[in-house]
Amino acid sequence: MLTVNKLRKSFGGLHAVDDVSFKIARGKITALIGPNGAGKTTLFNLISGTMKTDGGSIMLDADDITALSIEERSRRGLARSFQLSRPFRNLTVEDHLLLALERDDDLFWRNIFFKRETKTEKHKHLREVLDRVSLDAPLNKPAADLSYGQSKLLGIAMAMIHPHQLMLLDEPVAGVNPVVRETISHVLRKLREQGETVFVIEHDMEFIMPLADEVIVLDHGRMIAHGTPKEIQQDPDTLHAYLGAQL
Amino acid sequence: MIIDFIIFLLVLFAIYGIAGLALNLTLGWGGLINLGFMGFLSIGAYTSAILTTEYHLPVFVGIIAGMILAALISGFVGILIRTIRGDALAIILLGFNFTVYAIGLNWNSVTRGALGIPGIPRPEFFYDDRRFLFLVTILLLLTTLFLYRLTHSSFGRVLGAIRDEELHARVLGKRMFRVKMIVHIVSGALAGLAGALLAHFIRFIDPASFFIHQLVFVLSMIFVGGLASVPGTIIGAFILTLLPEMIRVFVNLPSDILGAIRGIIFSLLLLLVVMFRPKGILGTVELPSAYADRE
Amino acid sequence: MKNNAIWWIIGIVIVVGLGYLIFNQPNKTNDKKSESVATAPVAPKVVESSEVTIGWIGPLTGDAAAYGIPLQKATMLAAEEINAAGGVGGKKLVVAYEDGNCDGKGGAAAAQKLISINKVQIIIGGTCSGETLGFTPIANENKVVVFSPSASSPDLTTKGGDYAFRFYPSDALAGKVAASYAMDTFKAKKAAVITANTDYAQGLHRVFVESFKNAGGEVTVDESYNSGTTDFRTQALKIKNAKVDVVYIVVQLPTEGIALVKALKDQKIVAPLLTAEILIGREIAKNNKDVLEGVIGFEAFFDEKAEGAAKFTAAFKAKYNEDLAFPFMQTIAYSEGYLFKEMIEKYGNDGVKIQAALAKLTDWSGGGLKNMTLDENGDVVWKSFSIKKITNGDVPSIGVFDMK
Amino acid sequence: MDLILQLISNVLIPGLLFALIAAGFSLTYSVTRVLHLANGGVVIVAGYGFYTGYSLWHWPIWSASLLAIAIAILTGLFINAQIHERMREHGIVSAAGMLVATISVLLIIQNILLAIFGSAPKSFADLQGTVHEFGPVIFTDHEIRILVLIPILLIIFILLLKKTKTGKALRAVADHEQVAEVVGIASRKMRMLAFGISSFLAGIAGILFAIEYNLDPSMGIMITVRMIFRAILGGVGSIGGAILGSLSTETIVALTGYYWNVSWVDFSSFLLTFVVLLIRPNGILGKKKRIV
Repeated sequence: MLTVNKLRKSFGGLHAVDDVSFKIARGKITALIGPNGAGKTTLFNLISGTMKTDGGSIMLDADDITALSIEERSRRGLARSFQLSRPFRNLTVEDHLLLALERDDDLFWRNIFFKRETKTEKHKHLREVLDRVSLDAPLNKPAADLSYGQSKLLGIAMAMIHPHQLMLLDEPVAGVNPVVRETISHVLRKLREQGETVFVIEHDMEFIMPLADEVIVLDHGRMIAHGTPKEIQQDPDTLHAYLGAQL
Repeated sequence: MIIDFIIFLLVLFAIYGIAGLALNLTLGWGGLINLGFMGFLSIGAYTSAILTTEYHLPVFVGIIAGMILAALISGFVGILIRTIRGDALAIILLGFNFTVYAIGLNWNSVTRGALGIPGIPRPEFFYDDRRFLFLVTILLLLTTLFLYRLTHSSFGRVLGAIRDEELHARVLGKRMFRVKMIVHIVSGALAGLAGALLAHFIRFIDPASFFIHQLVFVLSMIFVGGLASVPGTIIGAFILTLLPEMIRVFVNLPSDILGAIRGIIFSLLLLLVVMFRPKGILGTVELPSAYADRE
Repeated sequence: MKNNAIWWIIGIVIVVGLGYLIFNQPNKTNDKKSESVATAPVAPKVVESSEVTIGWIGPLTGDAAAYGIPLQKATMLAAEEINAAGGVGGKKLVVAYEDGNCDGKGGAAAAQKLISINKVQIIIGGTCSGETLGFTPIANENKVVVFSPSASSPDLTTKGGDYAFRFYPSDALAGKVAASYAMDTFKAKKAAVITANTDYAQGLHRVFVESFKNAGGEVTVDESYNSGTTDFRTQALKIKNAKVDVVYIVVQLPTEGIALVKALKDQKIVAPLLTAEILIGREIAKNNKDVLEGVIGFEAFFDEKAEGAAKFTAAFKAKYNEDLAFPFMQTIAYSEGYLFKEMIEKYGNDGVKIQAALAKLTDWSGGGLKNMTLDENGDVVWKSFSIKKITNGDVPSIGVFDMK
Repeated sequence: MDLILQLISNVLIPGLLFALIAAGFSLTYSVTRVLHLANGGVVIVAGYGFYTGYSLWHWPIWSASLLAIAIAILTGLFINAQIHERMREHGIVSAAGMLVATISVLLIIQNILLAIFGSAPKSFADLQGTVHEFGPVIFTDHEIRILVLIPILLIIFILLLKKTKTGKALRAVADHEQVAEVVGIASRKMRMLAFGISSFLAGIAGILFAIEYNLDPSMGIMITVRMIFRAILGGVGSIGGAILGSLSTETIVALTGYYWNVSWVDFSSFLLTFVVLLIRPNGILGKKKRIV
């Protein structure tokens, strides 16, 4: 599904991502773990295009997306949520979901002359997605009024509703209360059942280890381990990297 | 008769209403602080004035040519400022305003420089003020309808997303540059239309008619009326065009500091609105914070 | 969908209503075409009342207020004196002052208000050419006389229509005078011209360059600076290196003029400095004695010592305790009050009759002016210009230059 | 060779004056993120303060200058306290809103000065002094004052920022306000201090400007516009940038003025800023946060 080959990115002298290569299989949940500053979010930025690579290539199924812009990669089926969820301050929950769902909403002529979309069946679909992440906020509620946990759920709902082949989730449970944490783990299980391919950055070991099919460990920008959760838990390099990790 | 003066003011209100909607499209809906806005009005006005006085083309050809040229230049500027962000962008667009002012002032062979262009003809069929009012009211209604549909459609939603969080909008696959270009071109065209109509209504233009003071006038219209609000812009245009002229009717103490006092009242009103009611009367939008791209 | 329908209905109602209201009126096109069509009712003749109202338009805000306010004071003084001496045919003369803020739109708004609300038949003003050109079309259509005390652009009378007049010389004359004076008195072969980028200054600049070249001279430096420029050291250097025989300076704002002359003097430029009216204003010369020493200025000849003009200068000093900032322009603004007093007494407050009388005005004297004649365009045929040289703060006239 | 020397001398006088004004502007921008367009108004307020002291009340130069500087500082602090701080408290911090607010303040200042002092120009011919020749280059007494005074002021100002404790505190707030708060720096006090210093510089520049170029109320806008372009060119937020930006813009102005035509001076200086910004979006020396 996603093949990353000899990816490099450095800021001045610091090698944030140093010669990383791995493959992500379709229909599996792959976790990306590593101590702070290991380059996890940088790797995500390189894949989603928000940062330019210094070397190496990224392939989504057959096409090489290394040179594509953020928009192009997203339209090729890459959905992403943000670590610090950043809702659109002046838009409502419904707007957010419609933005994620629609592909040709930025066309000019179509919007001037064609009738605007019929509300009813769209609403049903949006409501259904919100229920899947059990976010009970009304559709016309301004996103700025959502709580931190709710905006995290909204971020995931947008990633789900966005037509995609691969979902990149950046620390979905960072700083959320236990109830929301439970909901998100429930959502991830359902995603796997539906054969979705999910690539998750997460610090919370208790949360991610039972869920993940495969785990990639990053340390100082280099990939030091890649395997099933059980292998990773005994892997000497990972333990060394975390230095008495709480495993 | 007082009605003639009222009609005169209503024509100005309609023209500045169109200009206000054009500026609100870029500032209120698009989040782009377009301080070079008067430059596009000036391009529309001068194109139409030169074509109708020098080359004696019919007025409507002049107005449409003014719109097209203003739209093209606005698109070109959109491409140029693609990589500049934040406050530097606002200042550079202010610089664009100066560029158009300097060219208007010094390209004597074409724009007659500081002497301006007198004797700009009015359209045959809409010659006197009342018929001209009818023409501009129709154009204002069309612009309002057009902008209402544009901003209340999914295009408007995408534009709002780009205004609030540019990066997040791109991650959702919205083609930001295309959308921004469309906004530049549409806003440029409408500004060109307003400029051309003003030229044909007043029948005389010079570079000074499109300078900083007029920019502050249009800015205060949309800040008082309301950012990103079609009815708000119309109300803002109504208040700002009629109010100062009404003061002129009822208050005419011939003291020599009257002018300065009027200037103070005008800027004070704008300052108070921006400080205490940043959304204006009907505004719905909070523009991105000045600290947004600092963290 | 409901509220959308409502908006549509409102829109259609406005359109139909306006259409009906407007289109059953004949199309009041400009004079030439509409003679045959019954013109729209021209503003009704002034109803007999105890007052006669005339309009005044000029810049009261912005940097052009430096001209507007002094001219306003001159007209105020004239109105006061006329009313003290029994008014106009027994009626009190009221002058409605409007701020045209020196631009086309401002002038048009001010004139529209004066014509439709104060129902004036005469407007003294615009101060700036741009401002005046903004409302000459409206004045012509409403048959209202426009009389500018200071607008100098040739377009005003050539393109301003039959109802535009002025006592102030068109740029065409003042530019020629400066050029021929430079040739005759200083035998100048090479000249430098530095002008403000405004309608007034560019008008003079264009005519000076034309006549200087036709007379065989060569303009080696031709610079026009944007208003708001403060530093002229580079231009002064350029002019010094060009080693010209004479420098013609035309400024719009006195502030820039003083800074320019200072920069030229700092560069020890010895060529004579010629200029137009602005820099030889009495207040300005007095306050900048040493900077402006020796600057020669040209002003349409009007005898300041003549009893009318001297009386005005004294009365102005008494009322506002300040000297005349622009003696010539202010004297015209003052004298126009008396001109219209006579006109209204003879022909009543009627634009059409007064326009006809003004078109044939010959050898009129009044206020501070003597034997003024208007040509067919509404311009004054200025035959002679007074040459004034600033010598230690005073502006004595050193001669009169008669146009051939 | 003379020509080059003369052109350099032409660059120095306006260049240094605007360097002082733009440096103050850059300081306020980097510390408070406010585009202080009203700084041009503070400059002419100082000029008129000096005029009142020196010409109207006939005080000696020094006391008139102190009066002018005091008025300038009070105006600057008043603007910040009553407008920018208040807007921050209300949580209204949109860049567009602040920009419109500063433009309105500038226009209000100009109109107040027009109402009080009238529109006639004020000049200080007797203070300009006699002309001195240094080889091909010519300077009046006053211009020598500018050449000597402003570089010293700028050096002191930069040393103050670099070496003193308050200087470091200012730079900390400029770098990251929240972090500075955590370390115990009262960012509000620092913002007021930034406006105070900037108004002090604007005050001195106002006096020197008024004597050199005379004074009328409508000069405020043109000073502000020139100030912004010079500050942005050098890199907004960096004092060194403001000085460099001002001198390089004046060089372009002198070259365009001499070899082309003075009417295109504003246009060419704007074009320079535009081109530099396209290549380096933060200006020549500008980093996101650097002060010096």
